[in-house]
Amino acid sequence: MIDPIFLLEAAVNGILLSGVLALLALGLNLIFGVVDIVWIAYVDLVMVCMYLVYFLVMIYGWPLWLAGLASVALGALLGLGVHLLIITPILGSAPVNQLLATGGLLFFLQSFATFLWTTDHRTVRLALPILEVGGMFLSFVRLIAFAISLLAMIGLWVFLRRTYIGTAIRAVSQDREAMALMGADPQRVYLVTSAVGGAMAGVAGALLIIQYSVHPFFGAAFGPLTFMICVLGGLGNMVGAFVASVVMSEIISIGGVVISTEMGYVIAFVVFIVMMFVRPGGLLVRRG
Amino acid sequence: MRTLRMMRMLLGLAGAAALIVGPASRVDAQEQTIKIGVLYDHTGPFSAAGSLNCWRGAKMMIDYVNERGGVLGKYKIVPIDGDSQSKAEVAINEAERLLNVEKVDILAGVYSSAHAVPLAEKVDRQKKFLWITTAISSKVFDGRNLQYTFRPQPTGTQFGELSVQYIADYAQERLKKAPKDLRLAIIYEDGAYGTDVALGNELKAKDLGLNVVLKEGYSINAPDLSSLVTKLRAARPDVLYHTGYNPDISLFLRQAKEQGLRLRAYIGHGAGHSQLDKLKEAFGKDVEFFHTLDPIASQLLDPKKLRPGVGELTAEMVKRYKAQYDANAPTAAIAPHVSMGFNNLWVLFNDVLPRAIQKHGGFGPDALAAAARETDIPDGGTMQGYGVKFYPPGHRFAGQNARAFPAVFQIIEGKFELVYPKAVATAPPVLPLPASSPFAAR
Amino acid sequence: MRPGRVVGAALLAVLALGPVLPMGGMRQYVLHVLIQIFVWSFIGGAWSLMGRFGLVSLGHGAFLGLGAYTVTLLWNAYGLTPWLGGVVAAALTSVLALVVAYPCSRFQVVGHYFALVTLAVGEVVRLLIIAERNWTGGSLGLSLRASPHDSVLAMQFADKRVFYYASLVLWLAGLWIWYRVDRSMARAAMEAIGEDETAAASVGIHVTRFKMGITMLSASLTAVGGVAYAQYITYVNPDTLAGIGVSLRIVFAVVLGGMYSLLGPTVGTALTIALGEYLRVVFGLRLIGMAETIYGLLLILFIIFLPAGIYGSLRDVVAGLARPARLASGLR
Amino acid sequence: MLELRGVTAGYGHFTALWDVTLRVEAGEAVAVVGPNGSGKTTLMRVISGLVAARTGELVFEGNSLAGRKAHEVVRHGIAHVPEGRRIFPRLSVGDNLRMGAFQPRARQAFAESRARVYDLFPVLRERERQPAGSLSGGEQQMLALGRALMSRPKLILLDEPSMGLAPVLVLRLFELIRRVREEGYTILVVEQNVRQVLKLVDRAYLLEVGRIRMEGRAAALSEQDFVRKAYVGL
Repeated sequence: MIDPIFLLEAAVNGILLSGVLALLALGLNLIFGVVDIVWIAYVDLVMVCMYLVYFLVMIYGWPLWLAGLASVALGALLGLGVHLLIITPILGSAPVNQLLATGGLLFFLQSFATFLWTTDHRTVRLALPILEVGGMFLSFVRLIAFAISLLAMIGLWVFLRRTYIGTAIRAVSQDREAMALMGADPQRVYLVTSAVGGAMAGVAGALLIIQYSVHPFFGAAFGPLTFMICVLGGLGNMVGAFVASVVMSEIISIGGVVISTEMGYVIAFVVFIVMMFVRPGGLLVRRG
Repeated sequence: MRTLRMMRMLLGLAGAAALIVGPASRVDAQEQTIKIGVLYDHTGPFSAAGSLNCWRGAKMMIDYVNERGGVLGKYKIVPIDGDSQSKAEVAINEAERLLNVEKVDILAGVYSSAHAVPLAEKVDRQKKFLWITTAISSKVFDGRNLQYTFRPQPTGTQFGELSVQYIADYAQERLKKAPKDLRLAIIYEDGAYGTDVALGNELKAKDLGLNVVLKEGYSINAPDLSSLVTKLRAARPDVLYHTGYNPDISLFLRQAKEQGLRLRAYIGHGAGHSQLDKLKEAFGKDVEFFHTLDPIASQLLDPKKLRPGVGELTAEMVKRYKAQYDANAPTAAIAPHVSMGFNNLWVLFNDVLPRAIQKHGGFGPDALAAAARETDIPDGGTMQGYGVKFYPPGHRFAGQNARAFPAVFQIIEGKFELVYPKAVATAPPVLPLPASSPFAAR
Repeated sequence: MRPGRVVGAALLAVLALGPVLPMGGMRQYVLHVLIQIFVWSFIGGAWSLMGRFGLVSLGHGAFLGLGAYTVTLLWNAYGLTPWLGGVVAAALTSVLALVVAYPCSRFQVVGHYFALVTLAVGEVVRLLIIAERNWTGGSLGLSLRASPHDSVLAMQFADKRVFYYASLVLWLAGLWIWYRVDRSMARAAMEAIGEDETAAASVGIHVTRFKMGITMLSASLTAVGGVAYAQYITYVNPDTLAGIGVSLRIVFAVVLGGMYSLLGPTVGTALTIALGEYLRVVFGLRLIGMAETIYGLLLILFIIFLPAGIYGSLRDVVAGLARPARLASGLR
Repeated sequence: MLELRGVTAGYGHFTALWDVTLRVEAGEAVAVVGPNGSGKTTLMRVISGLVAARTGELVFEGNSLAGRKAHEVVRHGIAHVPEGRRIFPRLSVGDNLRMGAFQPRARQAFAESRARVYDLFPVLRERERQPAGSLSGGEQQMLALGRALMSRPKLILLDEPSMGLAPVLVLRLFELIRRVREEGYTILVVEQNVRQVLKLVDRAYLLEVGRIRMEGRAAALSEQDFVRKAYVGL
């Protein structure tokens, strides 16, 4: 039997992991919810942003915060680019084609990154303190990531609920055609959405590069989990995505300690599948 | 006597088969070029994890031989490169292409044990010659009685056994505990490589009566290893045995540090743990006093302990590596993978091929296999210190080099120092982890 | 119709004679690539049985892996012949398909949601294979225990030509099944479901039953494809036979070729495999990563500009030239 | 005010409208009636720019609308209340109205427009903070109408406003539309409820299988077999 203190530690680790997952899920969920297309390559955009921060900080010696801002800008640009070049031509296609076009982008980004930067994994080394609380250790970096993802969640919530363009984004996600009849160009709303979603990828990139090594296949480890968190949270529902991140991370973390690392993920995925049947609208929405 | 008759019979059978397959190699012999398929991973995660360095070593050796007029002064080596892309199915496709389209006489290389296991079986069935420079899993040979596959490289199980022996030897003296009172934890990537090393750890620990408190595998693609760290903390090991590639060990070390994992010794086994530059880039001084096991990176060996002439080759390798790939690399930091590619091909070009041509009439698979079986290089006869003598057909590990051995290295003052076996050691080990290490037990 | 039949017969004849055609030294390699094309086309065809009715599965890796592992484990541990093992594998896979598809149908999990649920199923199977490493070999994978000599019972042959003909037959069988399903009574019904679920339900079609049937058929055929692949490669591995990578690969090939036509999956599979091999050989070690980059780029371009798939689009163009009137009536 | 000449339109290979010519004068209320599938909705979508006309001319107040996208057409002063109301169910009533005034000119006059809509439909003021999806069918139709008014249109296109409403509500709805009309808006309405709609409008067109079959003043038409034809579709 495992010592309860370590279960507690696992729970805390779960919370910290949820910060990482929420960062990845929030932007994707915005895009997924509004444009109704799963960007399979979303985490690979994050990967590109991570490379940017790496190069700016380690090679050109920029301060991290400035590199982070650059990463946000690059993310927004990438979001715009993906929407204009890939999503726009296939808006009317069958869902499977939409899924696969972004899947092709995934292949493209992974191999182009290999081509440009080789498969070396790169790390930004950052000496941040580690907090020790009652025999447990908390990584400062992860705490920051968690705090920023919490802020991002609140920020996006306010953006969608309290601003005019945010409301328009929600309206488009509910009925694209009706919003066109109001005089809104859906394409422009989509562009704003993709840019904001892309900027979130930039935020995620800046925070992940100080926790993980970046390499061209970075996206593979997180991709599937990120999609599932979006759906579990409810499309376009920022609070839901955050809650889903916490739920999935806790299952992964505690399951990993009690059984084994893989079984933690197995349980998380099974929970996802079952939740799809029980609460298809997301964790926070009752069937009905 | 009996083995001899059996060998002759096998050779006859194989010869007959070779006639059916086609007399390609005999034609090539007249042209005096030897085509060699060089199969490594140039893309995908394995390439940065050491495969590329192996290829560099192999490439430098081929250039070296050709510059000196080729094998026996007249057979030029024509390398044909293949890229396994870090995927087993691509490795198989590339092997098919190299063997059947490019018609290479020899297939050499193979970084990943996950590729070597299926490849060896398939290539051997086609009765083609395979020379494995890097992949270490003992499963490549175990009980399969391969006839055309040879590997001068030590096996993973040997890695695992040696590292446990090392700790057992120093337990009382340095760790102030009887070996049986030590708590060992074994974690490993669950591919061919990690599994094999971990098995060696476990077997040796059992053998010596050491106490393994945790043995757990993980997948190299796991996005988070914090639960593994928590489990380790709960198990309170003195010594951690870890076998992994690179992004995964970086992730593990980072999370281990963040979560306050405390140890008295940390022992990695090659691959990611041997990439000093990567480790230092990510962790700086934190990796000081970590161990790794590998066949000895040639430049770390004292040339005086080797056979005459071998030391000069090492100097050649270092010179070429700096000229072609990394002018600023400290000599000691050149990864052992470079040596594996360089040295193990040297054994092929310098020992096996000449004998095959002079004594067995060419460099078809059978001539090569016959020549390889006669290889008998004493200890100290290669750049990595070990000798070469392959287990004979019928042996459980037929084709594996019986004389290969790895060695234990420790990062001391930012450099790899050879600390075990004691006979070849260049420095005494630092055990337990001193208090300056963030991982040191308090 | 007649010229089509002649072309088909000629093509078949060429394929049947494949192993004896003069190819110089390329034979072994060409056969190797063709065997892969046949097996993966068969699997792609199995996928398209579901895909064309709007059931876009990203979890066929699960069926593939379950099939391949079942047979390999049964053979390695109990020496059970793959012929029987294959039946067990297909049965197990059908059960898994049922367990997933029934609630999906019952709770109306469709579209992206269906894709993501199946994706999760694929991951669950892959991770279970890895987690149960003590008997599945984990990420290391599993080698098929070699039989001492060629054996029909063990389905192991040293000569590629045997596998070539076996996979050719498998592929033809796949086409035949596809054709039968296409022609059967279920066709109209299923298409109605693809268009509009409530409308189909209201005209009295038992939606759930049809969905179950087609899903189980698709899954068990995929398992058979997995068995064939494992027997040929003699090695199974969770990353090549389960999980997202392989699932996406199947879907890509089929959508690229066109999932609404008999030969679409084959055209797509042949093209992706040939393209992958070609680019790798052409680029070799120059411009590392470029080959795959071009591959990804081509996939995107094909999907944007040929949404009905290569074969599908081509056929539309030909049909459009021949009978423009019929097309108009085909659409609402 | 609005004039269509020889408009043909459809989806893909299918043609839904054949050579339609139609005219709406300023201040008029005009109905288009016809059986299911006769192309009425397509006609509305062509005018509002959701479907592009293949041939023919569309002129609104002297400006050609040909090739304009839906969001551009709104700026010319045409508001389209689509079939099935199409309100934003998870937005509040107030936000729905705010979205109605999306285009800059309308946004400036937002407060004034909203006051007018609330005067017309007081129930919407009471429900301002509720999600629109929680409204009853009749209230949702009011919201759809109110939302259309927020864009300060000159011409309102109403597509099947009575669809899905109980008969008693239909009467009330037509009463509301009459009041909207009295505010000075020009209206083009598509309806299956021929008897009621003919009481509301000045003129009407009969559309059948994509072609205009009949046209005339409402008062004259209602006495012919027009009604029967529209129902049965002969």
